[in-house]
Amino acid sequence: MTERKTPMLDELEKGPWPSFVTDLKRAAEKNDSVKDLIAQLEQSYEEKKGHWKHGGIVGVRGYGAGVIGRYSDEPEKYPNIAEFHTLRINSPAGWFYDTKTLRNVCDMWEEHGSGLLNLHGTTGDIILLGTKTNELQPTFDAFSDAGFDLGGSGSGLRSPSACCGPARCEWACYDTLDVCDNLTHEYQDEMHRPMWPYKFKFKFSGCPNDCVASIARSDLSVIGTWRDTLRINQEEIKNYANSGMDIQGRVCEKCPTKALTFNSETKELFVKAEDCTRCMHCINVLPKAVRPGKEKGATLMIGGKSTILRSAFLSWVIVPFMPLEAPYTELKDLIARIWEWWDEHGKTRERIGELIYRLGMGNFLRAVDLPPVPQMVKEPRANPYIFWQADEVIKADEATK
Amino acid sequence: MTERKTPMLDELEKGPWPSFVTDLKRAAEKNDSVKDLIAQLEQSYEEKKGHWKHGGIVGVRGYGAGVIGRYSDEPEKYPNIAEFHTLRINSPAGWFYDTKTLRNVCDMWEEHGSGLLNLHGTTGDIILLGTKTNELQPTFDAFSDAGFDLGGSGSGLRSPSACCGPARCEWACYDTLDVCDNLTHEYQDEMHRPMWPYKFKFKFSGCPNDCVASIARSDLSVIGTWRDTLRINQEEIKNYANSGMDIQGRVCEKCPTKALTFNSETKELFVKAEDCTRCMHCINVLPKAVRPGKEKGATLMIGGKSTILRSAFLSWVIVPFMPLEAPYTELKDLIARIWEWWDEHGKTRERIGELIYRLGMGNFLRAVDLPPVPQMVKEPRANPYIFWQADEVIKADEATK
Amino acid sequence: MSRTDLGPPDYKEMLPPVIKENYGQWLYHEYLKPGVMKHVSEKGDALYTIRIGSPRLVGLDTVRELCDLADKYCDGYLRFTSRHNVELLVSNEANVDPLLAELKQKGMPVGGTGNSISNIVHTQGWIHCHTPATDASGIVKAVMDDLYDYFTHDDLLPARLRVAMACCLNMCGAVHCSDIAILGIHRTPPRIDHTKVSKVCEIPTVIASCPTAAIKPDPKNKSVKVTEEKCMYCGNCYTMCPAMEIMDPLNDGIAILVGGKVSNSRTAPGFSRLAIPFLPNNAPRWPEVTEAVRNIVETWAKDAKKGERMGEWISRIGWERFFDRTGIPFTDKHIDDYIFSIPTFRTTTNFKW
Amino acid sequence: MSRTDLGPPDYKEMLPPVIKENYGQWLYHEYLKPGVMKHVSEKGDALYTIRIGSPRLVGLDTVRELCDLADKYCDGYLRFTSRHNVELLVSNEANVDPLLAELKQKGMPVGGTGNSISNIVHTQGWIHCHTPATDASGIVKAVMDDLYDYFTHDDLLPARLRVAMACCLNMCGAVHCSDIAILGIHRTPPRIDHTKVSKVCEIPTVIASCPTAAIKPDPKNKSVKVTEEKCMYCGNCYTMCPAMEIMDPLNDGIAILVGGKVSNSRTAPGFSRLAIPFLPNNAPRWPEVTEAVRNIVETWAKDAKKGERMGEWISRIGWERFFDRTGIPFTDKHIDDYIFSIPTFRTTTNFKW
Repeated sequence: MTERKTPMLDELEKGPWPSFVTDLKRAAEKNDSVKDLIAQLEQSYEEKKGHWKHGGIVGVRGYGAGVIGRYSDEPEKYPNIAEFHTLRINSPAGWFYDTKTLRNVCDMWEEHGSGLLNLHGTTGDIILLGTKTNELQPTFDAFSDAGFDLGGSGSGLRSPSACCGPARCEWACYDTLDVCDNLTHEYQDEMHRPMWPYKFKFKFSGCPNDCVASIARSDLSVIGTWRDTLRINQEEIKNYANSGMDIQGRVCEKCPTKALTFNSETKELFVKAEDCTRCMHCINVLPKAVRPGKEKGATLMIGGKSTILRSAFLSWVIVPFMPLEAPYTELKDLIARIWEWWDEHGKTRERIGELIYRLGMGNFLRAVDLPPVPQMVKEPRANPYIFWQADEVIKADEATK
Repeated sequence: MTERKTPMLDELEKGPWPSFVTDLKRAAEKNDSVKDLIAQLEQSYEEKKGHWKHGGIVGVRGYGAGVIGRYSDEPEKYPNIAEFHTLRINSPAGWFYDTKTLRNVCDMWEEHGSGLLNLHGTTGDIILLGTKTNELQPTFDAFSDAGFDLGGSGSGLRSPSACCGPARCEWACYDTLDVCDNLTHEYQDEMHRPMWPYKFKFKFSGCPNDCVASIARSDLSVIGTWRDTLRINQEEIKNYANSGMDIQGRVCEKCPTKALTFNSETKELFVKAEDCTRCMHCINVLPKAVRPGKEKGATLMIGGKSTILRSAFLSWVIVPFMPLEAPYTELKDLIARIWEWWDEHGKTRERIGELIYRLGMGNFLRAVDLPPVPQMVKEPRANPYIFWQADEVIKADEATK
Repeated sequence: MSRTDLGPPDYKEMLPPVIKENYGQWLYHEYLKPGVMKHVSEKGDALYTIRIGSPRLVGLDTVRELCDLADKYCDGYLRFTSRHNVELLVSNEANVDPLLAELKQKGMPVGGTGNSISNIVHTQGWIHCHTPATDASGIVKAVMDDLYDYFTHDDLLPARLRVAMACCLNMCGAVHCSDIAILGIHRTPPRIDHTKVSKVCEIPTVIASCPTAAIKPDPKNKSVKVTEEKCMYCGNCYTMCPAMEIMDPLNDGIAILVGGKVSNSRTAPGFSRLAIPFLPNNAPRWPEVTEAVRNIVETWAKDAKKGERMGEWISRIGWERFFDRTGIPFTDKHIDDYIFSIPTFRTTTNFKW
Repeated sequence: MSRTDLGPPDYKEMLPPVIKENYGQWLYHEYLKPGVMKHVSEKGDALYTIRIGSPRLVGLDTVRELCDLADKYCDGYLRFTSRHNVELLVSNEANVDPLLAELKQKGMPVGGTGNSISNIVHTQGWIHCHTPATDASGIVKAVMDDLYDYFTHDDLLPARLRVAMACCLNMCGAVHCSDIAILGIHRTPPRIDHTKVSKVCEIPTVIASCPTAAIKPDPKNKSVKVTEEKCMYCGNCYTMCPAMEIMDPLNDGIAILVGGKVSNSRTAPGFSRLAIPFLPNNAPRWPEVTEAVRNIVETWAKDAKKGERMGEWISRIGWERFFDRTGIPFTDKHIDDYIFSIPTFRTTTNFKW
């Protein structure tokens, strides 16, 4: 094969930010598929158009998910990427690695694929980017032997992900890594053999800062919180004040419910616990002095998703507080009820949030046996279009009995 | 007829608030239809059920509106209200009356009807409550001779109404009474011969306090505003301050955009004009000291309506500022374009706001030739589902020319 | 033959002289006492307004009595407000106190200005409407009797209080943007008279009238059928078709919505939102309704900051606190499930326990 | 035969000893300098984290280089973040400066903490997606080159800045809740290959896939037809049916949305909202996009108060001022016309000129 010029992509080797083009070129030195990939990408840059065909169904034995078929739409021109499939490898919770494991990933992927990968895909998987159909099973076998498994794809559970949680964060209100790992192992079948109306995502954030965007990007968002009061270390408050921090201006005045009072004489900070909505602002600004309370757990929220189809939804509250201790029975029981209702009523490509939108929160809550609480809404309905249930009204024939 | 007992209604003669039952009983002394009305109402109170049949079509010559047919569903029991129709009489703008006129109304209604009326109906008409079919034309003739006319009903323009405006309010930013009167006369045909998809309401408020609920209750809301700066009388500010008014707390801190500054030394109040959103709060609290600016006009808003069918809408901005001087040509031209589009595209019982909801503001603005401005929205769209117009994209066949 | 399309009488001819002379030249106003306003013009002229509550539904005796008062004290001028109040327009200051004295003697309530409840805007109810779920005038009378002191005083409430009442889900009147809305509601699907449908109704129109697509053709009966679990009892079909009776004495009742307003002052106008989904139709004095309204008003009066309207108070303390403090139970009924439900859901962990 | 349903590797086995020993016992953290965090446990142990930007799409050489660094300075431990950053986990304080020196020498950017731009979350684009309207990695590279100083410094911006990029209207990734979202968009209806539709697509599914009901059956062609004025180019039909090509090099391009966030800090999470409806697809460096992003960032940086994220700033000044100050034209495109449009309309007279 003659060396192909890539004047457009070359432009993307300039500038201080690490260049994916440089990585592509280095990978191409060892792998012909990457050479074709670069050439096809240069063509996309010239034509302003993608050159991947709509996927075909490929996979590995026993799985219905985890592999995304990908084929060049000019296979004669780019024979080495005629097949260039993706494997999704379920990453360890929190994306912590030791180098032995990571080097092993490299070695395996060097042997079986393009040597290109995403660390990580937006859902959190290790994305192995590009191999041939007949390499899929050997790749899986190697990764499986090394202790890895495929992630989710299609209309099933997608690979759950978690923030670093108690491993490195003082704000984690529950063990995000353990819940993520536990549930991922529990729901292997739901991940690997898609059988639902559409995809379903879990994301686990240890506190309302929500570093894994759980509220925006997961159907069931599990976000750490606490049931009692902020813990304030008055010594450290004094230190902040003495070091010049404007506690009144930067903390109290920005408190959304004005729950904080700073005594500038004594340099003490007070919280009116019943007004605090645990937004993390004071904690974020004064990490040495203010901490979450002690009675910890999570708020469960439902429905988060991106725009397709019926608009983007942010997840909304369905359980204001649930303590989360292994084996997470209460959580798993609720998940089972949610999935059962969705599976029964959801239309094709209807996310759980869209189904609730279509059938109403009342029906959802009755089906999954959750009590309605005002924390579920920003505000109650403005219309009087209430659906009354049969047992709430008097039937004419009963009345005449 | 034997005297009928009304123990339930009698209960409503108790208590300090003026009793409609007392008024009914006094009217019944002179009018047999009111006797039947009281008896039927007592029955409704006993049975918890209305006893009016669905209206039939009744009216006066040359009109398709202004009369609401009403028939008792027990005409044999209540023969004097077998027919008990309503006439809507268009009230003078601002509901100002001299007693000569009002006494004349009384005399005419005593002759032709039940003697019961609403002052006024929620839309603003004088509601003449109850007469027989054969009295409709004579009633109308009498009122017409006295200088009155019918109001609107059905799928046409409803009687416009206005706040008291410059007649008694220092905050009126345009002549609400004159615009209301002028447009009502201009659109007599649209009021009296309904021919639209559904009703259409105008309400004219002189300032953003919106005393006639224009934003909530009219399809086209015309709300006074000003284009320049608040006028502040510093002497009166001093008087307020000296009399103990907490200007900082009650005015500045409640200013929604923090556009006001009070100098507690000099007792002067300053406004940052570019931040003021003209919400009226400071004017409401300090009426002697703060006034609207001098460059006055109105904000036009569209779509306000109650809940039926597709939820209640509050009107939204379509023209941030329009000066309003007789003969109101710019306003009338715009109204003509709005009605034309609605008439062409609206479905049966689809209010203008619902039509815009269905077809989109872009289509509406193009049709009525209004420029899009950010004042029209609280926030821009969150979805990327933009409808591109044919002249905004390149057609494949053009590109290859 | 009478003239048509004459339009309304000329408002200019019915303005009192002090208004004609100062039209557009008013400078400021002040509240002298509850129900008494003084407007002062740039020329220094003054107009005194005495605001009186009225039942809206009046007989000729009452109107003539008002005319007598206007003739005696107001040179024959008066006006009405959009909230069914009567305003006596006094240009001679010396007439104010005698007028107030006569009103007091007659038992006519003066008030409704400033931080008070104004008159209740309302609809017809059983007296003259064909789809009511309850009466309007009766409930208004009962509630205004109960809240009478809040009309005649302007120092008992944190801010103004606007109450409205509509007798069915159509929500006629401004009830959807009131501090407190009292609303008649139906709760059961229409009962179809199949023998009448094809005679008195246009079936495609009836089907199209349903906002939730609950009505389907029933060709066997030459009628329509209703998917009951989709029906939310709006009665739009009944308006189109009298053969679909929506009134149901066993189940019709009252809902209470709170926290709306139309003024742009400080905060944007907003809708009233459901507080109590159902109260029974206990004519003639609806004690459950008057008690519920009083509870909400007094909880607000006790808890709100000066100047805070109902909705501003709720917005500051949060709906979770509103339900706590009023003791009103929160139910699935409160959670919106109509077209714009999603934007009402709590999409944040920021809430109160 | 290999084992199935093994699940992911045990995270516990890959935690560095300092984390194992202090798991759940961290007390506080601080930023030592841009990209360098120190976490201190209740026991007094400390962990130093060095955050490095990465292009996300990497080859094995880069991963092995990271492993080399982790072996040399971090006892062989590292992690990745949800925003494609690499974090080197240093338990020996003495290793921090030498590591930083080596990273500098290698040209690896250290930063992304505190008031800085973090790495751009992004999708595949032309490199591996079948429906992209643009490339993702290329635009991210161009933008991050342009905003490089905002990554490596934490004192140039009022607050943190989260940028995300998705290559089509599906908005994969968290772009819908970002301070700035860069979004590939299609702008023309699908081009239907009628000869293929019946062979490769299930027609009822295709029809059902359209959220605006723009697709109807075309029995004559055994295919479907698209009501073009109803189509908003989401490409959902193409996902269901490869015979409905949605990519259009003549018209595909970029939209910019701003002001979203996911954190609950201070204010509730919210969506990014349309700022610029269309910018051309000028590969390889998309100068219009980098300039537009820089303009928004710098207008915000200049105008916002300390601690104000993009959306908080816009919320304070109002969208009318946002368009003024950035000089971005407001168009009909900005006004929502999808399902939840009504709640985005300005239903108050409270706005700025």
